[in-house]
Amino acid sequence: MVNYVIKRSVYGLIVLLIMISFVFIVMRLVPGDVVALQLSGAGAVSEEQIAQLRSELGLDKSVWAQFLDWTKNAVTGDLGKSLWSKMPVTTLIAERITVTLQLAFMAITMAILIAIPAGIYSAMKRNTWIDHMIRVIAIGGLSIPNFWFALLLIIFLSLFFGWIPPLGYQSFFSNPIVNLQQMILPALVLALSLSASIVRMTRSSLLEVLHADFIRTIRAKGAKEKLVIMKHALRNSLIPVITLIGLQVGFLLGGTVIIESIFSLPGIGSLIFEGVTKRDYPVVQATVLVYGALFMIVNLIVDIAYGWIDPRMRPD
Amino acid sequence: MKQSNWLLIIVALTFLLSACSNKSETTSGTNQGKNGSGDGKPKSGGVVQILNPADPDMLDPHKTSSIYAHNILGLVYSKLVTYETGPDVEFSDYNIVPDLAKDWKVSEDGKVYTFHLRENAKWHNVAPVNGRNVNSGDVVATFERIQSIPGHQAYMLDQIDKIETPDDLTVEFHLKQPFAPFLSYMANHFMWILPKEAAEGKINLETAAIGTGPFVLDKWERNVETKFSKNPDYFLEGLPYLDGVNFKTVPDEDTRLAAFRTKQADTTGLLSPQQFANLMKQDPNLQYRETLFPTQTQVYMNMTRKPFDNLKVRQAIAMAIDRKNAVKQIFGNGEVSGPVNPSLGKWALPKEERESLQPYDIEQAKKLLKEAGYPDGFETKVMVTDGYGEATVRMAQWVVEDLRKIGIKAKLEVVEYATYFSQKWPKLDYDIGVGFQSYLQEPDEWLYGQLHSKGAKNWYGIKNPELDKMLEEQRTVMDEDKRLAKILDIQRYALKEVVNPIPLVTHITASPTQPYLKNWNTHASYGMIHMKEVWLDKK
Amino acid sequence: MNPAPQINPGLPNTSIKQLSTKRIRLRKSLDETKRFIKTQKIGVISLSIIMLFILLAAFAPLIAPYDPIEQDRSAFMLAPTAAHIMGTDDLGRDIFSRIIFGARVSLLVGIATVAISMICGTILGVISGYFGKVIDMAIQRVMDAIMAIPPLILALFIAALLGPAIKNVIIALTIVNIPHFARITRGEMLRIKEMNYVEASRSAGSGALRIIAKHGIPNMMAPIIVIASLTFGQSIIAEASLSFLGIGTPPPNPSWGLMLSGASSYMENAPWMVLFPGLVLSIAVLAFNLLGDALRDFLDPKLN
Amino acid sequence: MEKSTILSVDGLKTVFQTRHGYVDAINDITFTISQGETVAIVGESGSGKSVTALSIMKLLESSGQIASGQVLFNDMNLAELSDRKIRDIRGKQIAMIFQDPMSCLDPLYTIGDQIMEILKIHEDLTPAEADNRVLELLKLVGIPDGETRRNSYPHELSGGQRQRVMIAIALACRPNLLIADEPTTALDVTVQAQILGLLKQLQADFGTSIILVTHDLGVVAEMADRVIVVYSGTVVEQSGVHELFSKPEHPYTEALIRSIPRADTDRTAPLHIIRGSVPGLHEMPSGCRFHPRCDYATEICTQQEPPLFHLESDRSSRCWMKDGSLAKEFQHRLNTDNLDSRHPAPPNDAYTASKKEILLEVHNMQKHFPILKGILSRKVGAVKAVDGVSFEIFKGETLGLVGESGCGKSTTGRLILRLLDITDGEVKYGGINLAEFKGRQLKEQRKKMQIVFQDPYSSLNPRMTIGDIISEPLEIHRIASGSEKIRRAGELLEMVGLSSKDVYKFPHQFSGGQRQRIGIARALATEPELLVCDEAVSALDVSVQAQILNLLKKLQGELALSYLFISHDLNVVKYIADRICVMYLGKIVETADSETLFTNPTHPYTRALLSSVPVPDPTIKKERIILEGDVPNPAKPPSGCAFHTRCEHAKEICKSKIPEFKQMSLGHKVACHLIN
Repeated sequence: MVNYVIKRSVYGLIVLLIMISFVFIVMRLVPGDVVALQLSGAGAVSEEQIAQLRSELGLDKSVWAQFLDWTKNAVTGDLGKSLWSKMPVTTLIAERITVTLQLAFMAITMAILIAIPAGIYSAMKRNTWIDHMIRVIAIGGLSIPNFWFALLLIIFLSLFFGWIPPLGYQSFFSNPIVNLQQMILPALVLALSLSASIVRMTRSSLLEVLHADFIRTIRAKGAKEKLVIMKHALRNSLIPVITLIGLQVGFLLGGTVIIESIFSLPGIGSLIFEGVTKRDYPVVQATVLVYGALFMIVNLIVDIAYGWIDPRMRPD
Repeated sequence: MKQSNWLLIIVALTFLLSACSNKSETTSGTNQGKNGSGDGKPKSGGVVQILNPADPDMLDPHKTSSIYAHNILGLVYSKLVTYETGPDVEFSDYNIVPDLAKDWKVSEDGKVYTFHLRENAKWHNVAPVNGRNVNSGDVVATFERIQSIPGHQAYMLDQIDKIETPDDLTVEFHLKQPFAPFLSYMANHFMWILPKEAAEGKINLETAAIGTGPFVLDKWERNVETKFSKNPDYFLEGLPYLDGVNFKTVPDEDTRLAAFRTKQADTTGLLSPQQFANLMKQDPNLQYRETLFPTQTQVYMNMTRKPFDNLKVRQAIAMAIDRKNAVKQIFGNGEVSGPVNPSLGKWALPKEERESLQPYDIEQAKKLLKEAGYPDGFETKVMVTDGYGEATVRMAQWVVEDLRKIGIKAKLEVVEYATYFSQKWPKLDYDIGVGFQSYLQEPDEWLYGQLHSKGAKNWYGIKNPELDKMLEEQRTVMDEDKRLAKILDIQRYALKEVVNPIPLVTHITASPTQPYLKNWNTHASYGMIHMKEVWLDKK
Repeated sequence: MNPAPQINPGLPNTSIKQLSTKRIRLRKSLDETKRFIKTQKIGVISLSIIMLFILLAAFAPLIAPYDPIEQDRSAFMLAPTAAHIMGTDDLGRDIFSRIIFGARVSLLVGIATVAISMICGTILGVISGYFGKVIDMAIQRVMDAIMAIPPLILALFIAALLGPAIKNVIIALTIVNIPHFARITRGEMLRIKEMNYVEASRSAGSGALRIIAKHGIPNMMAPIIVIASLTFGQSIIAEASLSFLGIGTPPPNPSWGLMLSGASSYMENAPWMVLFPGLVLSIAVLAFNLLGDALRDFLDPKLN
Repeated sequence: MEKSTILSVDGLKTVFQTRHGYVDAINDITFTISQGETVAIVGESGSGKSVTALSIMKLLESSGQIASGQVLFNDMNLAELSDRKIRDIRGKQIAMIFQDPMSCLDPLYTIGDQIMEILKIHEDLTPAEADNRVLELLKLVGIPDGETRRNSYPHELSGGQRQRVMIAIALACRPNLLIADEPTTALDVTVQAQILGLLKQLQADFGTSIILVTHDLGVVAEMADRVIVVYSGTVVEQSGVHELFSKPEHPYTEALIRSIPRADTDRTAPLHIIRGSVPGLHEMPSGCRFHPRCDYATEICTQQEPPLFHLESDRSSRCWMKDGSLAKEFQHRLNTDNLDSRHPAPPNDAYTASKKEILLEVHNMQKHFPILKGILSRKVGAVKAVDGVSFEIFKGETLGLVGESGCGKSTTGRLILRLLDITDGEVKYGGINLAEFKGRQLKEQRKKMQIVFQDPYSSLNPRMTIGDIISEPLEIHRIASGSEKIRRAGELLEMVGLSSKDVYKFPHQFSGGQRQRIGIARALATEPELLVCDEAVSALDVSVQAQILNLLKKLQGELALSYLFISHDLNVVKYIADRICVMYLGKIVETADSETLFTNPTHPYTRALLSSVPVPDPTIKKERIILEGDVPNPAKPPSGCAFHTRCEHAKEICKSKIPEFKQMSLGHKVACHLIN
């Protein structure tokens, strides 16, 4: 098991390295210069001053040298400082990551809690009107852009109920009630499209498992349908569902960028966008790194969950 | 979360100086609104809730030019001099009044400025300054720091020869030559006076702000909330009224509006005319203040490229644009602007003159084009960035449509902000551009900066020796009226002979506040310098 | 079957033969089409909707009553009337015309994204699956690296760096979608590689190129088509999301996403500015999703 | 012998809903089973035998339902029972075991859990009692060490053990009736012998009645008391097992029995065949369903469906011939057709006539698949799929390669064709080491050797027309293109007994047997000298299998082909092969010509293997050598003689020393220490 995790981590590091080199190089290739941006309003800035700022920001070296420096520091846990706020990037991310994590966690949990029962129900009531309804809602959920849904939600809530979630993010530990008031709607919006795909996957996967030979064995034992589905069919149909969740986490994390902004949540989503437009290289690099690492951790969890569900997939 | 909201941290235009005031009826055209009356005795207490579209990167006033940073800093710091605010003062009145300096004196030759500091000015009671008195050493340390850091503010001080401190409460600035804008520059938001401990590095200016202003910074929770509490030792007796001010970061415009509607905020920023109308419909008791925007939309042309080197072409373009309808449709309300933005009050040309010098005349425009040798127009590109928000992009689309009417086939090119600002505009890599200028506060910045052949922001290729001479001359005229006459002349000259950049419109923004928010006398400069007088009329 | 061999009475001549090979394929696809129409009612409906959008896009200049960019300075934000059946927007442009022309942008983004990422992804996936070993390792790690960045974040990163332009949106979404195709096609190639008909072909002496082209790709078209159809819908949403962030389709191009994202502040005053683009966008995405579902059912050998 | 009837099925009809409407899967199935009796339901694929089994228990998929008829069990009509009531019967009174024990056990739960589950459903036991019962059951079905084994997951067990677990589950509640649906089809013969033995033993101990569903007449002969022969969803004959084999009363039964190659089948004569193939549910012929394939069919057979005629001694047959009034008509047909003469023997003397010229020589061939592990994919071992194999193939002969699954026989075939690369050793073709062939040369060489696969479905590219499939080798080698190519493809199709018009069809339009013919046609396209037939008839119904075997023989005669015939079915190999190699765990343990091997098997493994094969003749009761345990893991083969772990004669030397290949007589070699 430990070996397995180590092996996965090594792969993960390789992937992260490829990812970060891509980000590192692309950002420096495209037009747009952070020094020019920072001095944009000033106008009368001498060449020396530009050079001074450039060297202060560590941008006077070659891209290759910068990359080596950055990688070396990154290994020691130092992801550099923001070129704009001068704050250590790790601090910036630490301040915000809990928000994104909580949001993602809540969204995934809600999606699972809504979607898996709905998927089971839909499969059991196959081809009835309730099955059709669940399927229509599910596919509808995939067809509405979530920023759109979020905006309509905010506008309607404020217009018709005179209420929107309280502003000024509070962490769960400092004020759980306010925190939940703030998080539940955005999590719901994010959960929408995720649960749509989970419902569909649960349904089709369950239906497929219900055709498997061993289900016949269990029925031949005289088992009730509830036992057949809840104990055997469901667990057997979970693998593709979990795979899907692992993949969809990427979409979900991407969605946080917009949703965090609409609901004024200080997550890492906006950090990267701001970083890209302001050419704040260390911030973007670190944020991408964090997203990559998150994705990998999620998929490691997914892999471990595979083993937990299916003894055949347990690493020796 | 339109992209603008993040980008504006740099040039910060969308954020409408959350302006609204209970101004008295003496307003002129620039400053109208339905005001909750400012009568009644100010009450102390209460906390004002303000929404910011974005949070500053850092708080060092000399390393950031973000309006969000300076608005926060304005509550904490003081300048030597500042602009007047109050019920009788207009948003765009640039009356210089004492701040940290109780008075000042200009020498006969205009080369020495002497400031006398207040005896009762104390630093906030926070380590390491712990409420000690302000002295001239702090001022010198501050200015030396400004001069040592590359940035927007350095050029304002490039006329200073030396700074002297005859005693603890006196500071003398010796200039290389007479320099009329100097006092305005001293009132500029970059000139916040810091304790010398800060210059010595004992305070981390990137995250902390310890000053002499009406409020003390309690907590800066990045991207969430910034909290201020009343400074009990503020040098102006009885001020401030408020117990505190809270800024919250809310990036999305619709969410900000929703928050205001649901009373989670006491004021809200930029609104479209429709949004404003809806708000008023919903709650007729709302106050609002209409103010001229501190900068204007301009169309600028690259004079190093043909055919824009041709004055007649530029004149034709200027005449082709339907400014009045544009400002009405895109911004709801506003004025035709001039080379100096009308928000600078008397320094701008009078409204009638701006309009008469810049007529909307398609026939004449076509004729001019024909004379210039382009009877069938020409093809060109109009550059715009979405970094300023959607309104600018809409304005650019408007301009493109107008140009089409006189035969100029212009293709709109939306440019990414970083590229726009570091590659395109300053490097003159464009044909025509539509954009904003920064919130410039001094006519010299508007004119010398943009029009002088060596101007810091002359990114248009303007080279006009006669104009250069006029621009240099006005800087040395110490008499305000005489300088004003010259400034107005320069503007008339520019509108007739240069026609680049073409001023389009300055819009009027209506920003609502909750009825109980009193003395909300905003000013066009950065720093929310009116906050010290604001009070809340509620229990 | 009678196992006794008979002497071949001779076969018809060349040209007829060649023709009938084509005809037989044509007939097969006709049969398939008939079967699709018979068994996939929802698929047919969504396909018709998509066809409608394609027609709208193709004949936009003929159908649209107005120029989608031209501003009518006397018709700002008009509610729907006979002259403007979906009303006009804040610059006096006819929304109906913009929606019709917007189909061009949305479909262009969808088609280009799907086509390019499908081609690149399939090539990478097939190479990866067929050759395995180091090549597979290298391609897979790069794909993993792309997939590890959340799709919208990656699209945002690329589009924001490159600036707002339809071309850049397509580049960004293409890069995002390549790994999806690469994954599927790699898996399919691994599966097909083990098929006996591939072994038969190899034992007959065919090389990699032939196996991939003749046996590999034709047999993985079903999952590719399904993924393509779903990707199409997702691309339309992604384009709208990027436009919402201000890094999507630049004005004045009429794009559904742009119309949708720019109009939210007019929700109360001019709901038609928000409603129609949103509706059209969702219907289009829904149609592609439903088509993907129908194709999945149709092409799934288990259900045949 | 008369015992009480416990189940009686009467006129059972089950229909399935398909896209084309309802189709009959079974129709008018009638039979009874008595206490302690074993009734076999036998038929080819698609005959409805499994549907019959599932209908009794009402375990059909949701698209299937019983349309009419009754299933009487203890005076209850199961066909009309509510779901709740029939659940009480399932597992408790009637139990079922299925074909593939891998897919029939839930892979996610331990076997102990799955045995326990049925006890929990039907019996009210304390946990301790239930635990004991689980251990008892495991012991009963021959799984030793139950205490630890109960915690195993299905995938950790061998096929045989899994089937034992299935039996344990089935017998957990001591049911009166056990329905076994192809219980040994997925197993190797040696394991099949174990399982059949176990079933017999348990039946003797508990007196359980068994309905045995199978396609294997050998298994029928071995196990059944009575036999129900089903064809196309209906019973065609019902009879005691001895009577059935000695005097089949239905032409189908007769043809079926005659078409199976047996140990005593004449190798030089072609097999009797049943022409055509089992009709699909949608293309059911009118009249007697068998008439299109029947040699005796007359007018009435094509028009009217015959009833089940009851004959003497409890037998019945669904054939018009049994209708006394029609006897004359059939007499005519019986007289005019001499069955054997209708299919003249193909000239099959290519091998004997040849001068024993070596075509292919394999010397000490090895194939090790590395086992990779850890972060850096270190090689930690190897699966020795083929571990030093030597043999030769003469021109024009058929070399049979037999062995149980996983013994490396298929790998051997692929190594010869260079579809896999050899780890060590050499393969010489026409005297040249194949490894020396590169590029163009290899491509040329490939023309000479082709392969025919087992699975007729995956061996044809479903997206290509038959013409394209067959002519692909021609295109690759630029032998023909355009119309010439298509013409050649047509010729090849005719050669394998299909129509040249089929070039424009797609694979899905053909039956399994036809596809196999297409596969053969493709293999013949480059006019090869050697065909590797990898289980080429294993997936086919017996009636079709005979057609293909005959075809292969005929082609060999016509084209002077050499075959490497890989199969697990000893009788088939015996029939087609001139010489046979027996493989066990990657090694050849015995080689001999086929007569010698069957009459004088020498290696203990060969002997066990031969004795395990059920003979389709209930009169023969042969002494059976039942091998214990399973084939060891090829990644960790036993030391010395790989067979020693299962060999009842094993001595010390067998554990330590690898036996040499010793010549017994001309062409008969054995690798065993016990032979001197």
